[in-house]
Amino acid sequence: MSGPETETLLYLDGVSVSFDGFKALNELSLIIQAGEMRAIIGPNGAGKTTMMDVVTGKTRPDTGTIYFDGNVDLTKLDEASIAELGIGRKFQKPTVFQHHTVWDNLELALAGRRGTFAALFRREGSSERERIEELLGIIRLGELRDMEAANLSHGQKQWLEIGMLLAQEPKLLLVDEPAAGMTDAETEATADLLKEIAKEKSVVVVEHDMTFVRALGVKVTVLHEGSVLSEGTIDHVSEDPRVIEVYLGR
Amino acid sequence: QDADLRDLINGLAVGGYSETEEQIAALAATGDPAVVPVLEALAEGDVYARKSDRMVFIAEKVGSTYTLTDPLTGETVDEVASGAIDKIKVNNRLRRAIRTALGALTLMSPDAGTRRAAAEAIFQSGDPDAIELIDAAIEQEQNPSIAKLMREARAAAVLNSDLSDEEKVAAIEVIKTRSGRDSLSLLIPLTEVEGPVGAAATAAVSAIEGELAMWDAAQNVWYGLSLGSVLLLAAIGLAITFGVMGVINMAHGEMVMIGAYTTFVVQEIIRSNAPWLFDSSLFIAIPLAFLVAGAVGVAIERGVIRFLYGRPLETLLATWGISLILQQAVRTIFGPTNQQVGTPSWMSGSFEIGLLQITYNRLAIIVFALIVFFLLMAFLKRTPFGLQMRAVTQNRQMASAMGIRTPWVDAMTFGLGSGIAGMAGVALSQIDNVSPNLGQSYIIDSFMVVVFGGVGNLWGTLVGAFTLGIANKFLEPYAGAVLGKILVLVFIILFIQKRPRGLFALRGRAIEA
Amino acid sequence: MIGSFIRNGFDRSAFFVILVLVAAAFVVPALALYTTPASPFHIPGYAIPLMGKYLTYGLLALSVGLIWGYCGILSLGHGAFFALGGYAMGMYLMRQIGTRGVYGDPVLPDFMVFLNWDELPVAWYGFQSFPYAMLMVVLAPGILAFVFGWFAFRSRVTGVYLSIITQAMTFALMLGFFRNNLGFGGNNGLTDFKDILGFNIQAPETRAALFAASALALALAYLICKSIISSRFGKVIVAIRDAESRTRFLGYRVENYKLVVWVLSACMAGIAGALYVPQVGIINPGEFEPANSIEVVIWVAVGGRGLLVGPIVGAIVVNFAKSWFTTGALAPYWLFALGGLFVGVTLFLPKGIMGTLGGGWTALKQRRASAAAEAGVSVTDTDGPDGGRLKTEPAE
Amino acid sequence: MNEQSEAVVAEQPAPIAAASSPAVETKTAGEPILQAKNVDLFYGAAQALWDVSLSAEAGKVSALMGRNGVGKTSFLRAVVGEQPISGGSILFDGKPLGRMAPHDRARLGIAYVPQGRDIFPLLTVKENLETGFAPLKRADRTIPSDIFDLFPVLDSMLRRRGGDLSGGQQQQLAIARALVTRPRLLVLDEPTEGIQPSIIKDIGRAIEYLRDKGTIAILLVEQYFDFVHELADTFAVLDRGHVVASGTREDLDPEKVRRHLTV
Amino acid sequence: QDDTIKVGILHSLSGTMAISETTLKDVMLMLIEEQNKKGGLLGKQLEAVVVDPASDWPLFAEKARELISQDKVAVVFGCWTSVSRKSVLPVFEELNSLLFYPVQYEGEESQRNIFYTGAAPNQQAIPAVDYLMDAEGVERWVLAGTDYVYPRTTNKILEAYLKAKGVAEEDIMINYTPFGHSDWQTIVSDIKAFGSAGKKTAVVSTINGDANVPFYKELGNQGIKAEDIPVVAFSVGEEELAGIDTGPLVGHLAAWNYFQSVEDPANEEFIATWKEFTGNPDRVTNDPMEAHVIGFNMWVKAVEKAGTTDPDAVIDAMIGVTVPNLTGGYSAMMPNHHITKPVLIGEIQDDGQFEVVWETPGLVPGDEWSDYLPDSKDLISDWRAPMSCGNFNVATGKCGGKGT
Ligand SMILES: Nc1ncnc2c1ncn2[C@@H]1O[C@H](COP(=O)(O)OP(=O)(O)OP(=O)(O)O)[C@@H](O)[C@H]1O
Ligand SMILES: Nc1ncnc2c1ncn2[C@@H]1O[C@H](COP(=O)(O)OP(=O)(O)OP(=O)(O)O)[C@@H](O)[C@H]1O
Ligand SMILES: NC(N)=O
Ligand SMILES: [Mg+2]
Ligand SMILES: [Mg+2]
Repeated sequence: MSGPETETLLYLDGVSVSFDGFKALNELSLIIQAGEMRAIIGPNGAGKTTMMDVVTGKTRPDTGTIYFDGNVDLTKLDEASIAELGIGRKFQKPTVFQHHTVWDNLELALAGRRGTFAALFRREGSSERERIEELLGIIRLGELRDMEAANLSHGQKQWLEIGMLLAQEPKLLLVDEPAAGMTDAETEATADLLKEIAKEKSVVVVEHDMTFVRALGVKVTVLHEGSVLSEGTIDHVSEDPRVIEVYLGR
Repeated sequence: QDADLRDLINGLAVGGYSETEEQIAALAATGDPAVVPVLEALAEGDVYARKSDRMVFIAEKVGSTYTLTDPLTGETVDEVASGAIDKIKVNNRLRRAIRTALGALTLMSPDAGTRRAAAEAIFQSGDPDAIELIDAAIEQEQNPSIAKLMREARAAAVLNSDLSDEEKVAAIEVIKTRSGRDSLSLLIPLTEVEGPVGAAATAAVSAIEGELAMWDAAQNVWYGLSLGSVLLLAAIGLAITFGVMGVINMAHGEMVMIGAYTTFVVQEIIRSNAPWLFDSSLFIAIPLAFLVAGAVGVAIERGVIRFLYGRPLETLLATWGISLILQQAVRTIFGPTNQQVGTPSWMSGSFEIGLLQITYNRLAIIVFALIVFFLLMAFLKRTPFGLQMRAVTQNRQMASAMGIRTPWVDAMTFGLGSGIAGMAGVALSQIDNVSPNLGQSYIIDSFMVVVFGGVGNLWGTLVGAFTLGIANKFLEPYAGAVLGKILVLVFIILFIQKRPRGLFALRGRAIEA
Repeated sequence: MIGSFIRNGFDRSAFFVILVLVAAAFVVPALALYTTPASPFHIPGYAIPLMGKYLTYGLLALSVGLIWGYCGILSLGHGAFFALGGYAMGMYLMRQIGTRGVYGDPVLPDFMVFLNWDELPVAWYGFQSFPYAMLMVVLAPGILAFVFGWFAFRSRVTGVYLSIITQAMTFALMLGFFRNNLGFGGNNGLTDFKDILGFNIQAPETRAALFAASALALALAYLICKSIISSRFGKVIVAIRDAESRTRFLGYRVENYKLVVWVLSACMAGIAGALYVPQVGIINPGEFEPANSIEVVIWVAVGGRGLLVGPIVGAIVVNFAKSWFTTGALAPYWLFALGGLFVGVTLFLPKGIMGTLGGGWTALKQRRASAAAEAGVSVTDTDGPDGGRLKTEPAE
Repeated sequence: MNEQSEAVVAEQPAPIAAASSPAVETKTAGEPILQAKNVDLFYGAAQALWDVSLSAEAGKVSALMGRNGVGKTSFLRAVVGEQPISGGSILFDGKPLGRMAPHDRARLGIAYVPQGRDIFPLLTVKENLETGFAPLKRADRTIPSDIFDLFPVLDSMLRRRGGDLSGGQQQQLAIARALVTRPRLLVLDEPTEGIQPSIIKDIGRAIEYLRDKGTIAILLVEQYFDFVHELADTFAVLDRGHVVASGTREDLDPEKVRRHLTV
Repeated sequence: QDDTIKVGILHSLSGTMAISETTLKDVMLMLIEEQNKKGGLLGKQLEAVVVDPASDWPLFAEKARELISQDKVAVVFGCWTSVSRKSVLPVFEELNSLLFYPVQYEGEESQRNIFYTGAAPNQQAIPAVDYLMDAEGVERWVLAGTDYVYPRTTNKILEAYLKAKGVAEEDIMINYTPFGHSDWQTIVSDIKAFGSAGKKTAVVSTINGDANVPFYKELGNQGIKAEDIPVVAFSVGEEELAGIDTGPLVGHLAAWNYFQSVEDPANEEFIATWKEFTGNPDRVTNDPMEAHVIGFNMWVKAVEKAGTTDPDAVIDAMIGVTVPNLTGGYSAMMPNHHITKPVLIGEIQDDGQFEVVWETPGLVPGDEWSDYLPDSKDLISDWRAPMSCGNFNVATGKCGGKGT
């Protein structure tokens, strides 16, 4: 099969995943253009996280094709290769390196060569330090730079993980519920941050916070039972009776 | 005539083994059933010569003296100190001679069991002199299975005689129907013979061997199941303390050992206080071993392990220390040597299904292992405690917040795993040494089984144990015991590459990283 | 590049440890050889190989501490690498015996002669050469580790599964080496060595030199380990330890990182074995016993696995205790003392001896305060990449 | 009330709040079930809570708000007994809890829905719910009838392993599980996190339903202001471990509170 | 200068070998106590120095070094397994001290500092095979052993011996099992199969230690009786039998140089002292214990003869020393540092004791270099001056094996 056209960054077609007979993804098709930001919403259990799992190599799809950046077949690659291609991810449950300091967490995530040899002999340069300082500023954890990540509060871990995602400088950011556990003000700040990033990169955001999604102001895809239920602007989908029925509620 | 017999009997005390053997043959040749008691006693090593007059008696030790019984009349004759008599020594050769002699003498016995044994003895010895006797016995025999045995015995005797080739070929046919190893041992030497006898023997041998090969495969399965059940028993407690609780329990083997020593103590008490209970000793030991090992387990959990939850690797260090202490404690209390644990009579010996030989102790252990397994399974799946136990081991803090008394559940769980190990010790005391090292010999196998089967999954432990048992027993005949074991280990290593979380891996997003 | 690599690791504590080891390498032999027994500084001759043995155990423990403490790989089979290094050295030493064996066979070691071997097995070729033997000291364990690790890490065998198959590996090797017909001397192993590089192996000077070599090897290994853990590489392996799968999502090839430390650690263990053998005078399959490997892990835990000096100190303390307890009237009860030591350390020095000394009292207090927090093993994170894995690491 | 409800239990599952509680006396609404006085809490040398006082009454929702890392979770952990306090006291039914273990607190009627849900991953949904039986009398060991009305998705997933559920499903399970213990004090840590809007509304309705029973005190930590605004009867705002604002709904000045929540 | 003479005891008190070796430590303590009651040695009291090498072979060497260098013991009694002896051998050579080794072993060794008071293969294995051939008419042989050096070597010797006696290759089955092997089902049934070829079959067992109990239990359960297929064992003594119900085993055999049941005044006295010393009327005695008794008495005698505990003097004085053994004869130390011993074949009784069914007419001197191994048949050992050589080649006339 030849790869899809070049404008497309991420291309999912007919992807299905099932667990013990339960279909988490059902013939899901989705296209993300280069430089696009996309919001994905959908009921709990719709398969949003599973979709990210499939893209990042954590879960192998039972059927379907996934192409990245033209014609790289992601279903054949492992997690590390996919990450190296430039796909970064923030997990729904913040996952950071508990025994590393905030600083080291960011350092590990910094873009750069990942080989063992390079890691053994490379020294941290001043440009790297500057970049980390900059990130610490963005995620407002400057004061906690030397704290072990294990001791951060839930929300602080969320921020740290966002920082790590930024540090990776990926082409495509998959962001799973970045605003969960944040105050309204922080949620706003997160939305601004993502919009800023989306100027250069492609971003896929999963969120349940409608205010946040609205603030992003981008095309919204609604997933339900493993496939796309509705797609369009936030206003369009908010009025879709099926979306109201299964997701927004009355 | 009695006087002649008496002389023959006294002759048993003259000379060495060869002379005694001749004398036994002479006694047998009398054909007089009156000599049976003395021959039986001789086989048991109960026949003595009085030093003063070289008269031979059956002697029984009563207290510190011996009571002498006249071998012919059965009357008590004398009571003497041990210094006044000489034992008439028997060795294996003499025992064989006695068996043959008794065979001929007891063929007509009214007791069916004795006749069966007599026929069996003649079959074993193949004594051609017995042919006439057997012919007579076959005439009279009512019991068809004994008659068959007698015909086989006769055939065996015929093969050793100088009768005609036709007779021998006919005898070979009879023996061929018997199958089994002892038939082979009769027939194989004949395959060398020229002529029709050799041909018939060769044919019979290959027929029997073909049949044996089939049974051998079945026998191997049985051995595998049996080894598997031992592995299962050894591992099942660990499946709780390690598999469910996550404690790397290096003292598991010592819990097994404690169970075995409990059995020993129970038997000692029974031996000195209530010998008639001996056959039930294991039934008394099983609950006691559960309680003793369980109590030790609870003490270990309360004293040490509970400070280590959330640090499972440290439990390795602590339980290793505990295991050293327990080993040495047992060594100090009971001494370093093996202790004798007896086998109840109902667990001794074996029976046959076709050519499949099944030993009672192994059968008992398989049954016991399965009972323990399914009881435990039911306990964990069907009782509130089982649920609480699983909750606590999955998330101790949340379980506590749900109102589960985690300290109690932890102690009971560890106690349960230890108690089960203790019960395993009762069973293992029946097939292995009861020594302070007992636990060490099972600990590695136990971990292999639990991990191979998949940590946290009891079914995995069950299937893992039997798989490894059977694999081992199928490899052993070809590779030998040592290489067989190595191959099983290599198999485990390779298998884990294929299934990095064991045979019955727990799946689901909670587990998969 | 190498220079900066080393400079990375060479901080004050490293300087101190290396200073102590290097000083020991020179001072101890000098005190043993050039003082009279009357002198208060005299070190008796028999103590030298004993201390040398402790140091080689220290090196072995360091190799385990590196992979366990920093990469979360709990090897219950490191004794296998140690033993292989030991056998490589032992084979060299056997070949040096030449015609001085009891049968006077110039080529075949004694045990081959009386079991009627006609010629030297292929595996023994080349071992008469010291450089070749030294190469094998590193290669034999290195290659085994590489093959084992290549498969295991690629298959993502982790946690206890990995631990148990390492145990299966050493157990299988033990059974194999027990077999006489494998050609390594069966259960008696290799003994009765005469000389090494032409020097009498029993001469005090040779002993002193072996001691010094052990101390220097340990110092060098320590420096290398220290540099590794101070580098980016070190941070990556710690990240792997704490959240293996998360590390993958950052683009690191976890299996390669693991393989590098694993093989390196195995080679270190092999070198330890090679230094051990001439000092104790025997190598036999007992070294492959799973219990031995477990003991090494115990040393590491006793010393403290979060630090590099921890394993070294642990190995020395436990083995010194073992030497000390096994003598005298209490000898029959020494297991109580040793067992008690292990239990005591876990309960009262949860970070091991060095961890506790190093962390000082603040650490201890902090522990107390957050004891409740640590009691929980969190297994519910389902959405993270390492979601729900039974965390084998303390939440501290 | 006790006798009557037990009689009901024998025949059919009792509704959440109707079951007998182990407490001697049922407090009437208005008297605080939980009272925290001047609580200080440390992580090692670092102080996370300073002199925090707060109370929760039956039939009322008490909300605790604040930015990330100000100590909200820490306070809840102190209430349920997971983290010891080093100053002040926490009273339940007027009696100090002291260093009482979490499981004993659960027996008093404190139920906890933690941040991050802490579902038992390998237990089925049904078994997860049944862990709530532990502090109950044998007769009360049923799953309250109204739980599946509140969270119908759970009913269809009873045999699924808890750990396999999606984040939002787990959140619902966590609340349901807490309700099985028939609590008198329900402690919720950010229950809307990761939940789809319609279910947030459901949870809001569930909390209202429970509040309206009048027997349960609800202590709610939440950052989602509108949600709190609709539900809370009283509120407190934490900043860096200090209570910086508190009062009843009437006192709640959205602007003032928002200021404390802003970065 | 020292007011006591120190005697080192180097037996494992923990680990896998404790089961066998602890008893030997106890017997040494008893002998030393008895000697002290008799007034000690050279006017000094003896003092036991006990160490625990913990079944750890390198630790044996370390402890030996410690005993000799630090504790300055005059002599060491110790070791059980061959590997432990091999481990300490260079230490005794280097530090020039004495070791008495009390266990039957594979031979192929003679070292100036070591005195071998256990049996060499010709003092145990060969007579046992002779007995089975002559008295039982055995024609088919199973050589079953634990896979280590002692069984391997012994079986090599036996194989050569049997073949020399005309036994065909296919009438010999050799089987090895790992240490501590506990599942004997397959092997016992293989033995049964092997024994069903119509020729009288016997098992020669060099199965070691712990593996014996399950082996015999399996034999009993599968109904292999001694009359059909007798087993003669070289490592099963009274101590091992104490752990089994011997009922089903009656008639199986063991070959040793001593049995507790031998009626002899010296033995009876020894048994009585032992039971009193241990305070346990059920404690049994066994062959390695007797070896220590002999070794200890020989050493005492040699020290008295030399008038000093100086190793060189004692080593020289040892040769030719004769002391009574416990079975009614006198054992002498030969120039090859092995001793003369009677060989007894005993049958297991149901009380866990052995009854002697055969014994060699006289004492057999231990042959360190087997006549049945091609490379050792030309070797002899003689530690007397001027030869003073452990591996003298009578063919080349040189010391040092076969030479070049
Ligand atoms: N490993 C697994 N085993 C079994 N079921 C699974 C597994 N992973 C996901 N599921 C199921 O697949 C469905 C989709 O889950 P997913 O986590 O993708 O949902 P989601 O859309 O991210 O939901 P939420 O918004 O609540 O996070 C859920 O019903 C979940 O129970
Ligand atoms: N175990 C711990 N050890 C040390 N410090 C901790 C620990 N847990 C939390 N902290 C610190 O205490 C402070 C309060 O944490 P807490 O979890 O209570 O915050 P929170 O208000 O719940 O925040 P969020 O809204 O992000 O969940 C934080 O700054 C955090 O870094
Ligand atoms: N020497 C022995 N029996 O190992
Ligand atoms: Mg999700
Ligand atoms: Mg919080």
